[in-house]
Amino acid sequence: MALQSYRIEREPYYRPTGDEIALFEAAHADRMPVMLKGPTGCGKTRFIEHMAWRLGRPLVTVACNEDLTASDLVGRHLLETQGTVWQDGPLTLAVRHGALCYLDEIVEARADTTVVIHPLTDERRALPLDKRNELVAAHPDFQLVVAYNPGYQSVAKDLKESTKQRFAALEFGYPAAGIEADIVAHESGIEPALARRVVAVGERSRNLRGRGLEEGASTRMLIHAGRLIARGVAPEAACRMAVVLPLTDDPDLRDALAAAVGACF
Amino acid sequence: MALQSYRIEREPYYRPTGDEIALFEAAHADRMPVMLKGPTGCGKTRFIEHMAWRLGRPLVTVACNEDLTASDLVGRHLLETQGTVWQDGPLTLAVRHGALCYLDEIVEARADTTVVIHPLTDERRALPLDKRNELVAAHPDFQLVVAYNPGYQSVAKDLKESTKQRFAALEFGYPAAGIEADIVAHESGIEPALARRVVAVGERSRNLRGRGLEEGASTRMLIHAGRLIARGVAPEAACRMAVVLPLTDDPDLRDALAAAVGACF
Amino acid sequence: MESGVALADAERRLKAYVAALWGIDPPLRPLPQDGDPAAMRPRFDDALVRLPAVWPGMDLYRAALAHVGAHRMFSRPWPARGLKPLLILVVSLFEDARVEHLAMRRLPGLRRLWAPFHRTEPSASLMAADLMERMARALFDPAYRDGNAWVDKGQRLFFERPDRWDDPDFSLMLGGTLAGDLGKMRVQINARGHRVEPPYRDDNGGLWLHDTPPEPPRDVDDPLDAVRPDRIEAEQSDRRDGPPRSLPRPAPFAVADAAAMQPVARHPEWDHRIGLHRPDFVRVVECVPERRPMSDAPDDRRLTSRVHALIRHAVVARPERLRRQREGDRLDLDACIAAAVARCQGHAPDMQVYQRVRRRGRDLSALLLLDASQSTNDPAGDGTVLDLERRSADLLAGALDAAGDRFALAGFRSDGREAVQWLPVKRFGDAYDEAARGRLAGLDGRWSTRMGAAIRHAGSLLAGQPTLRRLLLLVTDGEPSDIDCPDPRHLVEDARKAVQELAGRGIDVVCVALGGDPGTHHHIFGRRNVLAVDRVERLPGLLPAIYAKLTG
Amino acid sequence: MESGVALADAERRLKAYVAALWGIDPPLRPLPQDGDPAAMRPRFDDALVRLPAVWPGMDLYRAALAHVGAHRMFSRPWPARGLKPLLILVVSLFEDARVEHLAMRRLPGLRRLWAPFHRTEPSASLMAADLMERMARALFDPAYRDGNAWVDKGQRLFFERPDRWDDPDFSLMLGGTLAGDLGKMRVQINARGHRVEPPYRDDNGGLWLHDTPPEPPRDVDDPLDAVRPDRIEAEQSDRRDGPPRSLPRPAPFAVADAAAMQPVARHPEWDHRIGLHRPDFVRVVECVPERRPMSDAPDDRRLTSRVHALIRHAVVARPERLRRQREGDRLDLDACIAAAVARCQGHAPDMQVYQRVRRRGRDLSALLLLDASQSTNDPAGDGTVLDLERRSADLLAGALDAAGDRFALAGFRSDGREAVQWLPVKRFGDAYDEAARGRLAGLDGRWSTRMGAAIRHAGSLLAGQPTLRRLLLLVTDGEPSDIDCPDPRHLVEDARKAVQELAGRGIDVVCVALGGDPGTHHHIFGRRNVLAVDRVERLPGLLPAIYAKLTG
Repeated sequence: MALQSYRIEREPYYRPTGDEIALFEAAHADRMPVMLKGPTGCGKTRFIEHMAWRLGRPLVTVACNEDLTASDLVGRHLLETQGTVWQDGPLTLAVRHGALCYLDEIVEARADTTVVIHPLTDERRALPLDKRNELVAAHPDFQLVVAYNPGYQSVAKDLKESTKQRFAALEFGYPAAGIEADIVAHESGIEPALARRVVAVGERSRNLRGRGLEEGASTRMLIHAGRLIARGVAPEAACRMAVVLPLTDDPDLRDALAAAVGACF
Repeated sequence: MALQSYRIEREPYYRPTGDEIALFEAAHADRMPVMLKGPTGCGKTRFIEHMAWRLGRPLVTVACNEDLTASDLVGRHLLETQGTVWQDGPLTLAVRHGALCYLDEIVEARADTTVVIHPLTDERRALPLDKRNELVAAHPDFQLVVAYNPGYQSVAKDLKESTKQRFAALEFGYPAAGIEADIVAHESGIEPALARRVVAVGERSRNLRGRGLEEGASTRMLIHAGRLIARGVAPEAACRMAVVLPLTDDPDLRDALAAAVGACF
Repeated sequence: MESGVALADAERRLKAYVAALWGIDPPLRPLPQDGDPAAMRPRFDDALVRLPAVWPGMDLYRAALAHVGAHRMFSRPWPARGLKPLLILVVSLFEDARVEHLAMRRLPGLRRLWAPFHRTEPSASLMAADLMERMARALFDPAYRDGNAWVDKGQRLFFERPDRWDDPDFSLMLGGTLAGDLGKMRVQINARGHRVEPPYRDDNGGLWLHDTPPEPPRDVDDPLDAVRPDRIEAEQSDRRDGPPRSLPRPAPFAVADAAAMQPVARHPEWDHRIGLHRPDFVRVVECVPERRPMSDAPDDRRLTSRVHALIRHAVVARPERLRRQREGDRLDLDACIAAAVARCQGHAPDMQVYQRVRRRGRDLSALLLLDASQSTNDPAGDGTVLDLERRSADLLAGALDAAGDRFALAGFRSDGREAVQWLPVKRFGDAYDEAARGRLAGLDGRWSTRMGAAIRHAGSLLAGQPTLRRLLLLVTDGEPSDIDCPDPRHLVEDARKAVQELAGRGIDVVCVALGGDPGTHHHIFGRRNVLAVDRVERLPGLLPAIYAKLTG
Repeated sequence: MESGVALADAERRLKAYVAALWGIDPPLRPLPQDGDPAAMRPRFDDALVRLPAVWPGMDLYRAALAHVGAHRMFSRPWPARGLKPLLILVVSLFEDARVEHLAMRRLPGLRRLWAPFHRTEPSASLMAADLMERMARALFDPAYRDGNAWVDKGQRLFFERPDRWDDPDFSLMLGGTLAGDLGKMRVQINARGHRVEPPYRDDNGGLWLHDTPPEPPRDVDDPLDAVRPDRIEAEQSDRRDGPPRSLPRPAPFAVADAAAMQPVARHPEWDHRIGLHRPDFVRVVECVPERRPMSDAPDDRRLTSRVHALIRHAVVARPERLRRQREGDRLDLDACIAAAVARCQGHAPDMQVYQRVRRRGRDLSALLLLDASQSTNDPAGDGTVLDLERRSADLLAGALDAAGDRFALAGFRSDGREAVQWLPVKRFGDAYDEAARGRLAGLDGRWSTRMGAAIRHAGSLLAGQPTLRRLLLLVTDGEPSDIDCPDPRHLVEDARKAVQELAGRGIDVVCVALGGDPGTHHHIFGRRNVLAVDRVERLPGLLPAIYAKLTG
């Protein structure tokens, strides 16, 4: 089958923080387009992987960026020796064969690229391939999921109103400290008590969000720190490597953050 | 027939809010170009689908965006083994074979793209294919319909006068509360009394238009909320997922809107 | 040691909340902190809402704003003059309950917001403050059982008639009754120190109008000081007993022919302070003018014929270009090219290569609406302003009739919101005959100018006209005003809104202003739509020209 | 103290540190240097934190901020009224220990930060100051053994009940007990001159509420302005001019460089009451702002680079596809086909078969006009509204300059109709260089807001620009007003008229409103052209985004 390689075989670890699984299932039952909002690395991608596994659907993921054109999503004619050949883009693939299509960081895509998803998000549930004069009716299993980071200074990068309103939304934040410590402990293999300290480092960095940092440490970064600690790196050094240095090049902020890390252990 | 896949087989549900059906039929009888104006998600697309079904015409929809070139609308030469082959674009297809051609979000298209429609909107009713040296006379059934949202802030995003003046216009707003409740009840399957509550949520959000929100909730969002409720999600949670979260990332507005949602149930 | 929420921190959320609930945008200001914070109650007037600078929680702020918003939606302030403080307190109690129940009909979740503040329990106390707090709960919660006869009576009377909750007079009536009972019970009441309970409710200041501004307010900034309860006591010297008078409605309709009058419509009115329509607020009464002989002023024949020519010309002045004609006065370039192309390709060319210009009648309905209020009796030229209006209208109507334009002619005036008179002279379908001219002659000038209602009514008539363009031409010598509107801005904003509503329905509204403040007219009609006629005497000559220009 | 660290140098790091630790953002200000620097102790209240301007090291600053933050997290100020100075000192000692232990529960590493400052050792001294310093150490470090009965008792009582550390009353209770004991010991104490030890700890001022502020510091009114360098100058000029600066109208043009002022234009003003322009009614005086050093506030580099990217992106966002190029990044399919076809037909193919995308600048001139009236001195964020306007303008101007957009930058204010000041910062032709930035820094806020005149003057400058689109972006915190206009509506209507005049000349006017009445702004600029920024502090980030959105 066309999407075999997009199937998720093993359960991705996901620790729910609320009723997001039930809400997503309700939305999926109607194939309602869903938007996952939340800061970088707080678990949106893991969540959708988990849901795809749970619902038994293949998952087609597209990481959006500013160079992404409508053709990159939809498909294009390729010039081959024997003439032009049409090749479905990832979105078309998901539409035709019934996958969850996950557009990660959709605000990074140019606003005019995202309008190609509009016909998929209303009753039409169809994708017009203008360049081919084809109207692809969506497979009954197809569902569109986008993710986006409302971030600080969100006016600069925001979805168009006409796009936003087509989605139901689930909000993700950093998990509560206890849950996040569970996740860090589970994923990195360090002791829960130590994991709580690592999570405290994460909180310190998130306090700087909008105060010089665009983002605080993601759960993913904390897991990285945990793994370094599990390999025998000293906690402060591990946090410096996995959290402080990746987050900022600003010497003042680095100094402040390093000092705050010191307060955590 | 060429446009078989563009035919609408089943009646799309549409609840008229005034005499727009009669007006459109009158315009269609003259094949007069029509412009649908109105805020996001108020039912413009559904209306045109309904009209296409009602008039028994195929419907070719193009979601406009800034990358849309004239060729994307009109067609292009493709290289095949036996030489070049002309392929009609969606607009040409509609012109030749007599469909309604619906250009959604036309303000997003570049000005030089929109001018290709000019010859179709006056007495000529013809589409010049410069690259083919062909002048395609419009099929007697062809009608051009465009849609646009006058609510945009950008001074730059507006139709050119010379384009605007070629159309008759129908204005769409959010339907009156009673009608909107009917629509929500019909589309989501919840009880009319509950649908009225959901519509009250919509009204609350529309009160915030221009007071922090760019747009209030669209009817589509309210239908989403209704469907989640029909799937067993609690009304407040459903409205949060389908209305509050997609509308805004501003924490104050979110708090206010969530409290106002609470007042509706 | 305040552990609560500061207004300054919560202001943005609260403003958005009250906007979402009620669509209103009042500025929120802190109350002056000059006393026990626990005793402070919200205050509002039509300009702003004052709240304690710090309060125990968000829910209290929210409850207060939801309550104030309900007043702004459903209450109209009453004149307080001559009313006893006790009466004012009890009426306010019922009014609070009435507006809250109306609000909960629309937004049932408000019950969960307000209910936790109604915590008082049945007791044997006969202190007025306790009784009133318990009454507040009894009127909020139909399931509450107090046991005190006075409280029970109020609760029963209130919940017996939910159908009357829409009517503010219901609060006046019940309040009057219950205040009388309370008076007989000889309970002691400290009106000056009375504190409204529960705390989310405002101090009732916004519900009552006091004619005399209070003695020099210590806080110049604070317009609300004017109506704080301590005013009540100041007026206690003004002893007048008896039931509250129902509001300042002078005897309606001193009109001659009551039989010819019938209510034909209710229209909403725009309240700019709350940004909402008050539904069905105004009643339009149709009152066909008595026929009178047309004035004896000799017709100026030259003017008449000029006007007829003008209108005839205007009516047919719109050229329309027809393309691809078999014959015509000019070649149609596009068609020629197409034909040439066709010939080159060996096809038989389409020989419809001409264009011509056709002049056709306009697709227009016009309603000429004359101000027939008292002020039109002012002298102007040889007679009154109304005489000139009449003469102009007659000239114009004659010409329009002759030219076949679709039009109607009517007058309007008002005597309070329940008596907006619509005076039809000629309806759209009718001819402009002697009967119509007689009705025009019978127009007389009385009363006031509730312009918004007249514009809306005209709009409802024009909306039914099957033409592409629809025009309301309103001739007035003044500005909106009516006897029951002390705030001059209210009717101005209402009229402006009405004009916008018509514009939204594709109806053009143009005002021919014979006087009044140009700024006001510009505000109402939009600058481009006001034609100020500086010499009223010129109206007969100008009006047809104006019409021709507008429609040509 | 030259070997120390200067607060000014460390401020940004310290602010980030305290924010990271506690999520709080207090402004950091230097203590007035009026005594022995070694005796200075940090002070805080709920508005800001004051630290010595120079201190021995970063760790001392960090320890101080970690300690103050712990207070802000876990202390609630107590009323000091009626309490003896000794009691206050001892309770504060326990409170310091209590909040530090709570902080160390959450952030155990703080122990390593604070411990090195607790260096006192057991001794036989019975001086109160020594006893208290040893008590501080005993309460910090459970392993410390003092030997003095009073110190040991305090330590024992404190560490016996770690379960009570969450309760501020625990400090009150222990402090009461131990202060009583100390009183009985008849030790001499100089409560007024008492210096808290160790030095990282604040002077306890933030823990206690005094009905009358203890020393009436002049900064209480205006905590943020108090210590800025230009304060001195402002005060001097105040003194020179007599009345305090809160008065609306100091003598006109007390500005430094009177020579730089010259009348440059007269403009009409609209009188809505008569519906006419008053010709040449207003005089515009150009007054080049004195150059000042740009504020010392360190740039937020990340924001700067974001803004540059945003503008660059917006400026060039309109891609233009160039086809049939000799080289390029993509094949032009149509050209390829044409070439293939040509080759098949035996012709020499045209090898211009590439396409590339060129991003081109927009055909736009923008004038950014800043309100520089008195009200912009209101505090906002860390400084004043004007500071934020300045910072936003600087950010935007830097980005526009880098991106090559055509723009000008100016301020305006008025002092009656003969003195509408136009304060040019950068003209259209000029570069945005250090001189321009200096003029921007030199903008100060005075007088009133005659908006219409400023709009007209801006219009006259924009009208001469040779671009297709012309945009006036006006940033204001209020509404039109001027000293010679008692009728508020007059200037509103004038401004509205001025906007319409510009619109008529094809100039877009957009208002970024930092305050004032939204209704008024909508009336003046039209609803769609007002962007209300509800939190002034967000302006620096928003203004460039607004610009990009308007013009992108």
